[in-house]
Amino acid sequence: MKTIILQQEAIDIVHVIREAGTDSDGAVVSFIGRVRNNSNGKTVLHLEYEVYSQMARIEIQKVVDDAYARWSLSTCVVVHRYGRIGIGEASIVIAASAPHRKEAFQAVQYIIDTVKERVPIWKREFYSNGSSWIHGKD
Amino acid sequence: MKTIILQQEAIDIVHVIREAGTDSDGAVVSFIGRVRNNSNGKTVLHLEYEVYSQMARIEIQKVVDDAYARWSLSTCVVVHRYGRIGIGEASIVIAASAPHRKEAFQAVQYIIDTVKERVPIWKREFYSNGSSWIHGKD
Amino acid sequence: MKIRIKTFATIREACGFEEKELIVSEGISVKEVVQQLKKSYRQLNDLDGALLFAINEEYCHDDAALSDDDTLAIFPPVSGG
Amino acid sequence: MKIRIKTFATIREACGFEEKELIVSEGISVKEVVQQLKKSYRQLNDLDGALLFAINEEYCHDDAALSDDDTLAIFPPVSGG
Repeated sequence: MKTIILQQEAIDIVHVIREAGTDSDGAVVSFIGRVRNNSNGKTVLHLEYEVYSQMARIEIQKVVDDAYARWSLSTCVVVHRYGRIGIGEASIVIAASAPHRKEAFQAVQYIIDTVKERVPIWKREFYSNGSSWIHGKD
Repeated sequence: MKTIILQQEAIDIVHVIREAGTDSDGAVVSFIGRVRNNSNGKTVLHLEYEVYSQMARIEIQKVVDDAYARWSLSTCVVVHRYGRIGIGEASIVIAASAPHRKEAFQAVQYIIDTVKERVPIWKREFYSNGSSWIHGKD
Repeated sequence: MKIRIKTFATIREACGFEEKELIVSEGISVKEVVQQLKKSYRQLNDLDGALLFAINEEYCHDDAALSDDDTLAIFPPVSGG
Repeated sequence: MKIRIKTFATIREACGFEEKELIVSEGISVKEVVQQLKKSYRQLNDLDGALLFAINEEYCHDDAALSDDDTLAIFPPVSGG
């Protein structure tokens, strides 16, 4: 089961993690990407993510398909949020399940690394005295 | 913040994952170990974990302390359940947060690998026609 | 022929539009479209860092040729996750 | 001197007790305690696989010496997680 969601609303982390896992899975690994209160020494007030929705969905699907081709996953859920996101809130939640843990760990790491490399979403950090677009990997 | 819990009741996964993460953390990685419905080709009905409580608590604490010494973690929660556990239920939940994801991933993998190696807990699988103790790593 | 341009993030701000239709010559390349845009939207010249391109939601190189009714997206290196 | 023996999993089943007090000679080693136990609890001899030991909740080798009032735990390879 592959689930890919792009949404503006807060991510229901509990729901995402509950979605992952079948009775033959021994492992569910999840990654929550959170908005940090600092970046390169500056205090961050909030973030805004801009997204090229149609293409982002296609690219996330490709990343998940690649992960399925490389590891024997049973379920995988990727939810990426866009728009304004506050400190401590989740910008992305990934959960994958597999019979054995090694595969689930590798798959989730691969998915977050690859999402950050190629999914068309851009982050803008807001500070007390302005904002800046972040280009490329952090 | 380090939290270590051994309990007989079902693990409140949501609570564990919510406990992890501070405003300066960009990543929360979690691992849920679940009871599988099969093992070495046999259908498993449920498991029972026996635990040497006092020592298990000390050993999990050592594993978490080691992880803190190796990676810059902000929070880490490890909950291990014992007693009878049904298919699909969690036997262990680990969640760790860090400013950056690489550390959180490495720490959680290290913790589950090391818990399986040295924490005095023993698994017994129950089948329709008997049961067997599992010795050593799966 | 007619193509649609979509821009994002810093490119959107430099161009001042999110989406625009453009009449271009048959078989024009991505690179040529960008050169053409740089004349009208001077701030595009100031953007450091590589530009990325996608035709119809698929990444492409700047020597890719466009067809009628294509959508060309132009954007800076991504930073999601 | 007096020590306490704790057993777990297959070792507990082989011995038929979870916990027991034993009077032993001063400075006895873990290995010697096990040899002694194997005489009373024959099923211990049948257990394949390594035994693990802990004195006062700390892993130890089988040549470790016990002190008065120590707790010696004897168990098979662990399988938690």
